[in-house]
Amino acid sequence: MLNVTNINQYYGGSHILRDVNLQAELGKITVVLGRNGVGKTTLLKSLMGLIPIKTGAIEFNNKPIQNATPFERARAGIGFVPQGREIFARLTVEENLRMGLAYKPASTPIPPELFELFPVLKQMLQRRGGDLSGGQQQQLAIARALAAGPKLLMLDEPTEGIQPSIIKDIGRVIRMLADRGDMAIVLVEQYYDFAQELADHYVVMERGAVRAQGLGRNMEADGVRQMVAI
Amino acid sequence: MFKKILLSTLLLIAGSAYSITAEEVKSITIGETDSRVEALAKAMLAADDKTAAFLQALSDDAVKVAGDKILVIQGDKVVDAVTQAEVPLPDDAEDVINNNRMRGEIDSALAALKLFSKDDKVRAAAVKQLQSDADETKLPLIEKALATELNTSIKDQLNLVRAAALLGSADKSKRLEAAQLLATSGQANTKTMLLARLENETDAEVKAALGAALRQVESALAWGDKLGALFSGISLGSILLLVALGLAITYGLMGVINMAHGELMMIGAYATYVVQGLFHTYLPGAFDWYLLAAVPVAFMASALMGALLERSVIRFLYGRPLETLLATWGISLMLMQLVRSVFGAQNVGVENPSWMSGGVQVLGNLSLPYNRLIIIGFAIFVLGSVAWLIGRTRLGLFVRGVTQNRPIASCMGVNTARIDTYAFALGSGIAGLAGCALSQVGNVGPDLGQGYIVDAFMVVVLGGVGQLAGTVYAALGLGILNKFLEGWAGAVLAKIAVLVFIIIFIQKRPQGIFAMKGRSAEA
Amino acid sequence: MTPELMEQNARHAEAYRAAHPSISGNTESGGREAGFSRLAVPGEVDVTHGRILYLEDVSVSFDGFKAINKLSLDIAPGELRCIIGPNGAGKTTMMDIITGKTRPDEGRVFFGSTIDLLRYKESEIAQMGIGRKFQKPTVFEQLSVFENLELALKTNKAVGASMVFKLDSAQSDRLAEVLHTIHLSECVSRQAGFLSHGQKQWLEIGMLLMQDPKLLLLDEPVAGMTDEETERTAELFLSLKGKHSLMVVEHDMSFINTISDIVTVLCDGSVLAQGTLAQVQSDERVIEVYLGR
Amino acid sequence: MKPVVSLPSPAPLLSRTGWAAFLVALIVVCAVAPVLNLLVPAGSLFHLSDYGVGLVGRIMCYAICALAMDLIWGFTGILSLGHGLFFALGGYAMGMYLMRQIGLDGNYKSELPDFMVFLDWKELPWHWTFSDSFVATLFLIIAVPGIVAFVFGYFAFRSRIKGVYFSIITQAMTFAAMLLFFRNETGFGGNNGFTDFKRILDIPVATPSMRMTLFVLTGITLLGFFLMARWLINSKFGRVLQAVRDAETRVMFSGYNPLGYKLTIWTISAMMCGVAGALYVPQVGIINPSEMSPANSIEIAIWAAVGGRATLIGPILGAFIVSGAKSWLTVAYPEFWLYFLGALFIGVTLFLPDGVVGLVKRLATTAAAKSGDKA
Amino acid sequence: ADTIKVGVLHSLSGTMAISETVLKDTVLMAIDEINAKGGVLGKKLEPVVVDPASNWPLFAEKTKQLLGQDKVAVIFGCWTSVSRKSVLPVVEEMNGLLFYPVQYEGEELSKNVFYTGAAPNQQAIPAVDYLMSKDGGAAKRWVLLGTDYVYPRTTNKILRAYLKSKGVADKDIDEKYTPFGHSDYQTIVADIKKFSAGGKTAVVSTINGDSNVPFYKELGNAGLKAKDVPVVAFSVGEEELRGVDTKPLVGHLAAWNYFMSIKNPTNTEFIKKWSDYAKAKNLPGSDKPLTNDPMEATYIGINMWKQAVEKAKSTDTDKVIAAMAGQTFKAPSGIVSKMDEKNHHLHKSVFIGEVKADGQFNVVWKTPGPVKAKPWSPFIEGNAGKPDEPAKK
Ligand SMILES: Nc1ncnc2c1ncn2[C@@H]1O[C@H](COP(=O)(O)OP(=O)(O)OP(=O)(O)O)[C@@H](O)[C@H]1O
Ligand SMILES: Nc1ncnc2c1ncn2[C@@H]1O[C@H](COP(=O)(O)OP(=O)(O)OP(=O)(O)O)[C@@H](O)[C@H]1O
Ligand SMILES: NC(N)=O
Ligand SMILES: [Mg+2]
Ligand SMILES: [Mg+2]
Repeated sequence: MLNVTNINQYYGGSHILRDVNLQAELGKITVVLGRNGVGKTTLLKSLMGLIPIKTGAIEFNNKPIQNATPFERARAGIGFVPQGREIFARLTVEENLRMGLAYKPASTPIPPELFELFPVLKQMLQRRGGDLSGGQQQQLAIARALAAGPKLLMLDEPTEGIQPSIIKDIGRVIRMLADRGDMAIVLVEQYYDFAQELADHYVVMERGAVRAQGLGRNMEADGVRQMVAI
Repeated sequence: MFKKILLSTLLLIAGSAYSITAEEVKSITIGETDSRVEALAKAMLAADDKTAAFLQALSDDAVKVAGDKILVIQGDKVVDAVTQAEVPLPDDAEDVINNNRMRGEIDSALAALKLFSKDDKVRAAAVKQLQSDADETKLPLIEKALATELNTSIKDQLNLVRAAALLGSADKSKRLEAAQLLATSGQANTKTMLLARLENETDAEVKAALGAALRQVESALAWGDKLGALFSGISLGSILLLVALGLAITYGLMGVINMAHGELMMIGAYATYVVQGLFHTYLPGAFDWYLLAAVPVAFMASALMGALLERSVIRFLYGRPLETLLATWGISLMLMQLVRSVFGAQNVGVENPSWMSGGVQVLGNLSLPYNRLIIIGFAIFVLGSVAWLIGRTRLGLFVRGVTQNRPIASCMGVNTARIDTYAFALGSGIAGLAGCALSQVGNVGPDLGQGYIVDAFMVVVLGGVGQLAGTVYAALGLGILNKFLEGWAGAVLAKIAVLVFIIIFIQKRPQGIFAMKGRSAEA
Repeated sequence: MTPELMEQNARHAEAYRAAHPSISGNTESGGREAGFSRLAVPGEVDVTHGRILYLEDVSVSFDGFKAINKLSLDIAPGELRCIIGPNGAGKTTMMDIITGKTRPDEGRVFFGSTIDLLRYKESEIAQMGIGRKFQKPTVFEQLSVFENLELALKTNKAVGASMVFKLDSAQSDRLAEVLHTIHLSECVSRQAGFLSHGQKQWLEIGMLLMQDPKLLLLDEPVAGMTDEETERTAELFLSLKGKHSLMVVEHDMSFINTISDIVTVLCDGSVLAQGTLAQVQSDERVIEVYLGR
Repeated sequence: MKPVVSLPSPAPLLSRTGWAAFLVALIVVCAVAPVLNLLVPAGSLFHLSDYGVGLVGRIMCYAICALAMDLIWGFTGILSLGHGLFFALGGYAMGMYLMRQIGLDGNYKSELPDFMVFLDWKELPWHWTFSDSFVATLFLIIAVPGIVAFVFGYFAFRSRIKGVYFSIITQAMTFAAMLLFFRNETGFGGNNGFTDFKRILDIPVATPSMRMTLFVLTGITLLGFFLMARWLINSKFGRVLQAVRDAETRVMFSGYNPLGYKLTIWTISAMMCGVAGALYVPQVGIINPSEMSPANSIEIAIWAAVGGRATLIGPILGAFIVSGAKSWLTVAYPEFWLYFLGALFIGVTLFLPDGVVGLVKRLATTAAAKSGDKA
Repeated sequence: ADTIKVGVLHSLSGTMAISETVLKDTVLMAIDEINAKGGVLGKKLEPVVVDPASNWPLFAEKTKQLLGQDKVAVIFGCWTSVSRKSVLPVVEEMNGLLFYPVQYEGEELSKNVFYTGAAPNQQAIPAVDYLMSKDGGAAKRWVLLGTDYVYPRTTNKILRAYLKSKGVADKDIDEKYTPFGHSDYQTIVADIKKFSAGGKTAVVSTINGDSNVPFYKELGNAGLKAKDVPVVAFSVGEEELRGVDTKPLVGHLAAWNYFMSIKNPTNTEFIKKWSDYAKAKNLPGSDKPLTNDPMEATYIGINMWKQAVEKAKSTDTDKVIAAMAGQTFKAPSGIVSKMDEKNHHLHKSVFIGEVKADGQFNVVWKTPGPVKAKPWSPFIEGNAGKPDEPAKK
């Protein structure tokens, strides 16, 4: 589904991503771990096209997309939950969700499952996104990314600031989406237990490079916990 | 309107020979004003349709003098006023010059003659004309007209005229009657007449009656004044609204401190001028409707210019609002100079179509000019369209989304570049519409925009940036406040007071009338 | 308030506490009124009745939505209080109220027994010794890490003083120490805006440490940190406890588990439950609304 | 435990090259220019014409305004669209004194300024009370803009008026003042303002040496203000200002009251403009309300932006570049100069986001990187 | 040098460009004409055009530059009084020569300036006289309406004194001002209407610049007819009416010393020259070339200067000033215009014109002959006994 080869990324003079390789498959969850500042967010932003990569290739659905604009990538079926929520503060919850449907026909309804998943959004449909509490905003951001039914879902620390019961729900949802088999998922996560529980594959990053990767069930055995700790 | 009808009726009779003598024609046309007036009065004693036709020609500036010949222009023909023979126009033919006094005399003479027209409208206009210069000499005429008049509303008016004429009568009872009659007239000039009479009146009883009449008239006038002030406030508000609406999009929503907004209005106004010129040349018959064609053209002209600016300059500046101030300032300088190079530094003339000139008389002293009424309607129309576009359509949603968070909107699949261009073009197009409207009330010149840009920003900011409803309240509020203050403090102090008001108001509401509250405001 | 005065008061308070060991953080105060007859001493937080922060019947609503509903809560000096609760329970709003950002519709908020916080502005509240870390990290993006910390430093913050301010050696030692604590020693001159999310979190905590407040309000301090860093943060907080009072809002239960004494559960704008973590974790209502099954 | 962390040492007021450049500037202003103007004969290639002196003198006044604007906009993030008012107030304060110095040499040979005679005023209005004293005038030049700014700023900052809201009310402020000063009743000469000055301190203004004195004075003031601004910005005070610009809430929660900081820099900035205005008036020979027109204030912001915000030297350069270009172009291309100027503004924003100084810095770093590569 | 430099100091941008641009072109036209005839003293004239951009201090600076750097022999320039006041100290100090072509408020007399526009007694007073006459409508009440600056204020002050001397009471005079660029005249027009209900009223308008169009548009739409309430303007000429639909304004008046519609051979030639020039240079608006009073004043000015230079056989300022006294020139207005021997102002005929539907003016009244300017109006206190010539330096 997604095939990333040797991408390099810079901020001004500093080298942030170094020859990163990454794959994501339909029905599988790929978890990216790493300490603060190793470049996880940068990686996702590069995949989304928000920052153009210097070198390397990104293939999605067997097509190269490294030169596509973010909206072309979104239309190709990549959904993104950015770090720090980034909801549209002055749009209502409903409008935020409609933005998630931007490239669908205007008449497309907001999928009702979203409200089953995040009931609070239904209650607050007319409230401005910016007025929601942090956790509510995070839920909204996930719902927004799901609204259009992407083929690849990328989540940047989606559990940040969310209450435990909903984290569990989110975990269940991610699992369920993966198990349906029509979506590939890339999950950036710091919350180790959560990550381990979901990972089909894992990737550990360090200083902008991939330090280790493997199967999710081997995470503990491969010593991933220690890798992210040091 | 009525002039046209009048003209056609007059043209019918114009074919026949004039009964007024050559001498009369000459002495009415040439000479010192005093002697001309005298001659006119004399001719009126035996006036008929022919006299009327000649006077009408005089009044229409269609009479020329060549040597000792008096010529009348009738469409393409030139005829000798006396012999009615068609003659070529001599090179040395000069216009007859009527000064205001002469014009007044001719018009009231014409009015007197028209009192017996078959057309109700012509008669009504004639009566109205007589109102302003009724005196006892016209009394026989008025009585004669009264005797034959059947239309009740004209008759009422005639009675007022008669009363006005009687006001100067030597007969006390007539004066009393006149005073009572005049009390019901809400006309401003009635007040003049009553005042003038009051000054000369010696009889106590009449004086009292005059005083009472005056009070009644004055209170009727006071109403007109109040409503008039309110109307001008609303009208000014509607202009401010039009001027600010485009800015509410480019600045309020998109965050571009668009100093070239005024120049985009100017482009709309010049587009209107160009359309007017095209109609003049190619569609003179439909000239009156040029404005309808100008509206979409003005919109498109400014919208295209806006799109061009957005693509070439503005798009590099999103997220750097203060930089947009600098760049758009540069753009505004260039656009102004461009217009100077193309159209010249002077103002250009944009005419009101005939259906926009004049106004409806609501009260004696309150007439609402059509151009203002139409602009108010136009402002409401534009406002409605913008509100619908922004609040109810996907384009509006995308515009708001994109302007709040451009990268994330693009991650949602929105083609942000295109939306930006559309939005900026839309805001610019609305500026063009404002310019089109302004061309009907103000001047069209390279500086047009400069005069409104400060006001436009005040309105948007006072309303609360990004708040369409606030913009509406601010525009109307400022308009009415300004006009209310102007009424008793004069234009200069009123303007200062309004500015001070804005400063103080913002202290109370640091985010404008419709402040966004809560966290979302900070985000 | 001059720095001398502040220090003097701090010393005074410490001496007082040393001399009266009986006045510990666990004293049940019997309400703020216990200290009612005392005079307010400027710059000094009167904690003699055993409470450093005291909220009583506080309510606030936004456009009719009651975000905080008759909330009452108090914290003892030196206590580390954990606050948990569902998203939207009102935790952040409560902090907004304490720090003067939001005015409550009703209720009372006292710092110590004499300082009515509702009467002060944000900056005054901060100067009195309440520091806050925001849920979304907020640092001075265009200044360097060093300058961020320097600005936070506890000194006289009046205009005139800041014009002539010079870092003395004690202060620079303190700065270096904090830099070390927050793992940003290598980024001293880096512009704060270029830090990663987690680094900004740390920087903000560092600024709080520089401020040396009596009461720290921490809104989700470990969000976005790795487990290891979470542990380090926990250690840090535990070391602060006693000298400072802390109020920590978190959703990370293992983190709460490491640091907590008493946990307060907020829900729908008021206290749902309070007790040790074990106690609240077994509370059915807490499981229902917050922890999940 | 004493961790080893190398803390950046506090920046010096000026670097060595900085001091050197400063000295050169000082010498040029105080020695070279006077010599070239007064001592080199008019025909010589090196002669600095009176016109040149006047032009540079005037631009230096603008540069002070740009510097003042930079303090409030560049460093504190508060865009003022009303600085022209402070400039004009300083100018008017000076102008009143100059009007009084005309004495009996006016058209109407009266103690009163001509326009007052003309308006049938029998005595000086109250606000002219101290205008005959030079010392009082010096005080007023600073105090009037200062007080106006302080009062306005106090209320505005207290109400937490921010961003464009602030910008717009400053614009309203200067616009209202302009209309007020236009009125003859206000007592400042209406639209004509003050002109036809004769003397300062009883010395004729229209002499080469007086012109040079004013020039040197302006240059020294500019350099002095530059040092002052530099000092302010390098102090912690300056950093708080920048912090206010980045995250005002954080500043408050760090225990600073932004009101005091904003108000201080705002007032200082206004006073600087006042001084600039006072120096400007005797050099150009006129002060009238058009100085308060909103466009003039916008222009001040533009100088700062063109040169490079938050750099101190940038705005000074910006004032020179923009005004210099304007002066030259209005003669060289009287019909087209607005195209050039407009293009300059657009070009700077598009290609030099950090202004001219940003460009210089960028070039310098690339050059350094290149030479580094070689080494 | 084999050319004589002539400075042209008119705003080509900013608010005054609207009025001043044509004056620049008029000077250039006259220079072309003079050069075509062999120049002055055998030398060609070389125009130095600068743009002071409607910025008053810039006027002074540009003057310094023209006189100091470019060494021009004479400057033609300025429109607003404030620009002239700004330039004045510079021309005096540098002993330059300025020709100022616009009607103004007087109260000034400088050795270095020649005023070729009207002083108040050459425009305002005759206009008021006319309106008080029977032909003018025998006005009893007066609205003095102007833009809030010195020229209107002064003019109105003089007029008020004059009207009072004619027995008009204060309550019958209403003085009103609007700010520069004022664009909404609804209230003002309504007020005029109201005021005029108290007796035969005339309006004297000293509205300047951009405000005229909205004012006249409002007047037209509010139905205030010239024969009811005539408006006489001192700053509205052919060029200003270009931007207005004049049909509703027929009969309103303007007082000037020149109208384009004046019929005489000199004027016909002048108009033709201008049209040809405008067409040849493809000036904007050349499809409808218009001439107006300040253009005529400019034209007279430059020609008289040429004659004076030839008489003095030098461009030396003092010699030219001396030679200017008593110069005459056959003016397009139809008279032989004479520079006063002493007071640096032209003797001018005054014309009152009524607006015609085509934007031109019908001359309805004129003074029997040229009127000598009184820069120091006797209606202003303290002016009595002022010398009628510039003070010697
Ligand atoms: N705009 C920027 N300019 C320069 N450097 C940046 C910028 N944004 C991030 N960085 C740097 O790039 C590195 C990677 O940042 P990134 O945000 O990708 O980290 P991360 O792995 O997502 O960290 P976290 O877990 O804290 O979110 C960090 O060292 C950060 O300081
Ligand atoms: N300005 C506002 N307008 C409307 N509703 C608001 C506003 N501020 C807060 N709220 C609402 O008040 C409630 C409490 O918000 P708060 O941010 O305090 O929650 P929280 O406990 O901090 O949640 P989280 O754990 O998700 O951060 C939420 O439902 C939120 O939507
Ligand atoms: N002199 C004038 N019209 O300002
Ligand atoms: Mg990250
Ligand atoms: Mg929260």
